[in-house]
Amino acid sequence: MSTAKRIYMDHAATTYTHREVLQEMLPFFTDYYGNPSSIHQFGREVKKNIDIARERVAKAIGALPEEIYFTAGGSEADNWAIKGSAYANRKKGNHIITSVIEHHAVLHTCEYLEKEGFEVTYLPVDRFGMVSVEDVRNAITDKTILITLMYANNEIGTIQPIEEIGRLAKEKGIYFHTDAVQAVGSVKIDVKQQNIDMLSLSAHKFYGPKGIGALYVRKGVKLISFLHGGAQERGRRAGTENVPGIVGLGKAIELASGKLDESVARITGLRDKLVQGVMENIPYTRLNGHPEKRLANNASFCFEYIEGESLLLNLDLKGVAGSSGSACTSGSLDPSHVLLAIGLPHEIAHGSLRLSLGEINTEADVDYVLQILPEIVDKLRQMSPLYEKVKG
Amino acid sequence: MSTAKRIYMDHAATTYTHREVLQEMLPFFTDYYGNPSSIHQFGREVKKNIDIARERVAKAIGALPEEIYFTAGGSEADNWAIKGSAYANRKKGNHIITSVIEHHAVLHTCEYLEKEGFEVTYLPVDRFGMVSVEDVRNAITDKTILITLMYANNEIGTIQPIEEIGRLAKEKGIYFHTDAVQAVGSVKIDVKQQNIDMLSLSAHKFYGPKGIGALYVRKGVKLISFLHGGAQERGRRAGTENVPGIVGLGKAIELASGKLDESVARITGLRDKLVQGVMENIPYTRLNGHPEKRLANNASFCFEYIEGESLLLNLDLKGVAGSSGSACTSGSLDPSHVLLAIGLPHEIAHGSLRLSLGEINTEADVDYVLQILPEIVDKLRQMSPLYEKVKG
Amino acid sequence: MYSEKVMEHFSNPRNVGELENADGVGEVGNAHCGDIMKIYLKVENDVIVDVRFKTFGCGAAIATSSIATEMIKGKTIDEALQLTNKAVVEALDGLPAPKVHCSVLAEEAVKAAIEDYKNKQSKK
Amino acid sequence: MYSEKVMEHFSNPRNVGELENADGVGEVGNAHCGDIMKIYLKVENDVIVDVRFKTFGCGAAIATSSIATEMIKGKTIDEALQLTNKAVVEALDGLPAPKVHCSVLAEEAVKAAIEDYKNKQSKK
Ligand SMILES: Cc1ncc(COP(=O)(O)O)c(C=O)c1O
Ligand SMILES: Cc1ncc(COP(=O)(O)O)c(C=O)c1O
Repeated sequence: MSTAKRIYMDHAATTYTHREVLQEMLPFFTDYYGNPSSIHQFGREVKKNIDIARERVAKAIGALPEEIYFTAGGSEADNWAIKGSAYANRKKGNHIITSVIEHHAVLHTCEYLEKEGFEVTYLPVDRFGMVSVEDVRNAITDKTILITLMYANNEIGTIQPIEEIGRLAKEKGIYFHTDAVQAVGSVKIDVKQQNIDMLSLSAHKFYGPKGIGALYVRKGVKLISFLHGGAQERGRRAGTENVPGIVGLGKAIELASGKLDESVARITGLRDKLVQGVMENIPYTRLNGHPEKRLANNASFCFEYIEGESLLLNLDLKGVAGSSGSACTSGSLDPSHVLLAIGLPHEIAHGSLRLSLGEINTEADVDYVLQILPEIVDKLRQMSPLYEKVKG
Repeated sequence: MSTAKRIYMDHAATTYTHREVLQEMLPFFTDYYGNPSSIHQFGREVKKNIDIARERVAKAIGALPEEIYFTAGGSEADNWAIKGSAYANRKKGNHIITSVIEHHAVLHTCEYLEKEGFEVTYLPVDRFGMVSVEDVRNAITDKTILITLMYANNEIGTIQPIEEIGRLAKEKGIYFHTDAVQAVGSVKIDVKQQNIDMLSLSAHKFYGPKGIGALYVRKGVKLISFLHGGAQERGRRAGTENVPGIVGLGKAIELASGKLDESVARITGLRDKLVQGVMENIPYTRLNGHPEKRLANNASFCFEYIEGESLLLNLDLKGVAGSSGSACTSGSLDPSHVLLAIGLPHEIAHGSLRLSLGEINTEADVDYVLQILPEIVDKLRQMSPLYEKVKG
Repeated sequence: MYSEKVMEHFSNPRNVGELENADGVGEVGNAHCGDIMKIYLKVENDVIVDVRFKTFGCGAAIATSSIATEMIKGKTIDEALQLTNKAVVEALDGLPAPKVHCSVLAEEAVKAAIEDYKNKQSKK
Repeated sequence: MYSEKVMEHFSNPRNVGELENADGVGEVGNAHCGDIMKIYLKVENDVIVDVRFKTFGCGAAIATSSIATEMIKGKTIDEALQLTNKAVVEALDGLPAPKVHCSVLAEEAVKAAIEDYKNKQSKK
């Protein structure tokens, strides 16, 4: 039981910062440190680099640079998009449409708005985690001001029919926000073609630094500020710019889009091998999420009769880092709302494992996981009073 | 007119990140990159370091670690403290007391709350920028739920009578928030002794990185969340932690408090020399802010008959970086609200210059500024149609 | 997160398994909540001479089961009934707050097994 | 922020100063707003043979004053009246949006000085 081996398969939780990205950030800590709002040379030389980063982000998603606003991450972008557009359009209506499988940054924000007098429809999903465009259409009322649906789910990887929803929203004249925190860097996005009005992203999901993200806001979208204060970000998001973070985000998104096809192909190959190996070698196992319309890096399973945290800890003892939507990892009593939403009973949802692959993972890593995982699952099942009954 | 010389005297706008601080941050980009919420080894080893940073921040201001919440900077801390406590205590009352010289992160937040049905009293200041404790007392009504007053002003450096206001707030049972973004690292703070309920700080003002700050919230203070989402920061501030930023903030605040007395003494010496030299050698000049109760690093002047931006640009051409509350640097038409609030007429407020000193500044820097500044001011005055009349 | 003691019991749980013809069996918790503990006792002359457990649950659930079985093995029924969740937590050098309920479950599982033993005895 | 051309005129402003016995003087703007431009003209045979300015204001205000005086020097009064703020901005290779008003001020200052000249002429 050596812990010398360290295999990271939790890239959907966060990634390391790519060395090339860090390299580009470093001078902005110690050498180019002026405040970009300052008019002196120290400020001007920094401002230029923020503009470059903004262009890189814009280019990666098909937006204009002036439509990109930097935030402290995906959560702030989600909070801003939803609260900002809800309050800005209160006179038009008070109804918001979202889904039951959104990230908490969206769900808890919507729940907060409910307390403030907004009405929210939480659309269900099918057993693959897919929202139906017809459901969206039927949920629209003349009070609807915002549709917010995630691009791809963080737990089960399912990718939503964004373009169809965008078209529908445009046809109905309703704003469409998408939480693309898991999608950017893994999926080709074009906000104009897909009729996306607002889009959230976060650098630490694609080898950029933690604590920096962006909100794309289509020109013309009515949105009030969320962070009030100084005139940064053209008066729409206050706070001295996180310059190294912004530079890092710019570099990371450029790198990620540059090698998107290539890296998706490679990771999909690894992921398919992993999924196939698990499904073939471990009985009573389900693959969560859509079989095809899913993020390349996402492998999400439920192993019946065992609980996710003890599975994770055993994997960790063997040097493998994954994650689980098990209640025990979150400190709550209910397992992940996403797993319940796709129709899994509680006892099965408790036994989930997400392995999310990344740049550093190799075939050997997958082989190693395929070697140790069946043993661990079996060990835990042997210990499980639920499993007795099955064998018996 | 060589630009080879570069003298930075804009430390109140932002500082570089200290090399020691950056050194401590670096491993968290590339080696220790796990998500601190993850239960595997990659996550656990990171979480530990967040705890250490939290303790360092707590120690520096006399708080408990569990009273420190990390934010994306001073602006978010201000927004959170003010909106969060206003909404949490709506049932008790809707009245907030602040001052006219607050930072925009406080002022614009208060103005936003006014639109949402809150009432705000903006207390005046005297010609030194000082709030009167009696004015605070008189402004209190039975609807007052929050007093928010800055610790030290960013433009003119005046330090407010925080302890007296804290005592008053405690006596009246009203929450007291202070924006200490300019004070932390320059002034000894003890939130318990000073009866501060909430305090905002931002790392990039004391040689930490940009884009990270903290809000101290005394145990028991009722405050709703501002950033909704994941359960980070004990469920009160969502978003994957900016780990390198947090580690950097912790190191920076520890360094700053460790050498506070020594560095205040040195900087005060330099500042006094600068102020004296300017006042003696340049006629028609005023020192803004309180003569004694001011930040050690702050030297703020108004030069009559000239405009601040052209002064800044001329200094910049000679390699000196400062800042100005002139309207032209902000892109608005009115000069700084702070300079107007201390009673300066518009035409004089336009001619302001703030030089804020830091670690790297030397006597030679001050000598250089004292050599070039009189010439620049004179050159601009010779060009000024207002100055004609004085000479004539 | 977990103490070394917890991890030690989690990695090498003692007394895992079932006992055929157990004198007492107790099962508490439910799959819905993600924790089930089942304890098997072999009792001779009022002394617990053997004990086994099966647990479906998180790391803390497994570790508390393991240590609880150790703590009652060789004890009399009356002594075993004195086992508190607090003692279990202490024996593990502490548990994170959200996991304390696992120690409660362990105490309850022991008590349920003893109750079952007593019931069976009285029916004899 | 500013183009090289703006900075060049800002650092080395042309035609700074006053003209004694000027044929026309125009002053626009006010100290309250932070911009005052004052232009002095010397006119011979309807041609602007000399021009000076004094300006209280930001970098853009100084640069627009400087280039505007250059643009009208040697021109006839009628030609000088054609000067637009747009032409001033173009001659400076652009100005940041919040600074465009400075070019308007420069246009107005030139026009005010010419008006003053015309007034004085008509009174002769
Ligand atoms: C007094 C004061 N409050 C708040 C802020 C805002 O802090 P930040 O820019 O880190 O958001 C600043 C600095 O910009 C400040 O000087
Ligand atoms: C789908 C989704 N939305 C939002 C977030 C929040 O992003 P951040 O943690 O950068 O605030 C995450 C990741 O944590 C995510 O996966």
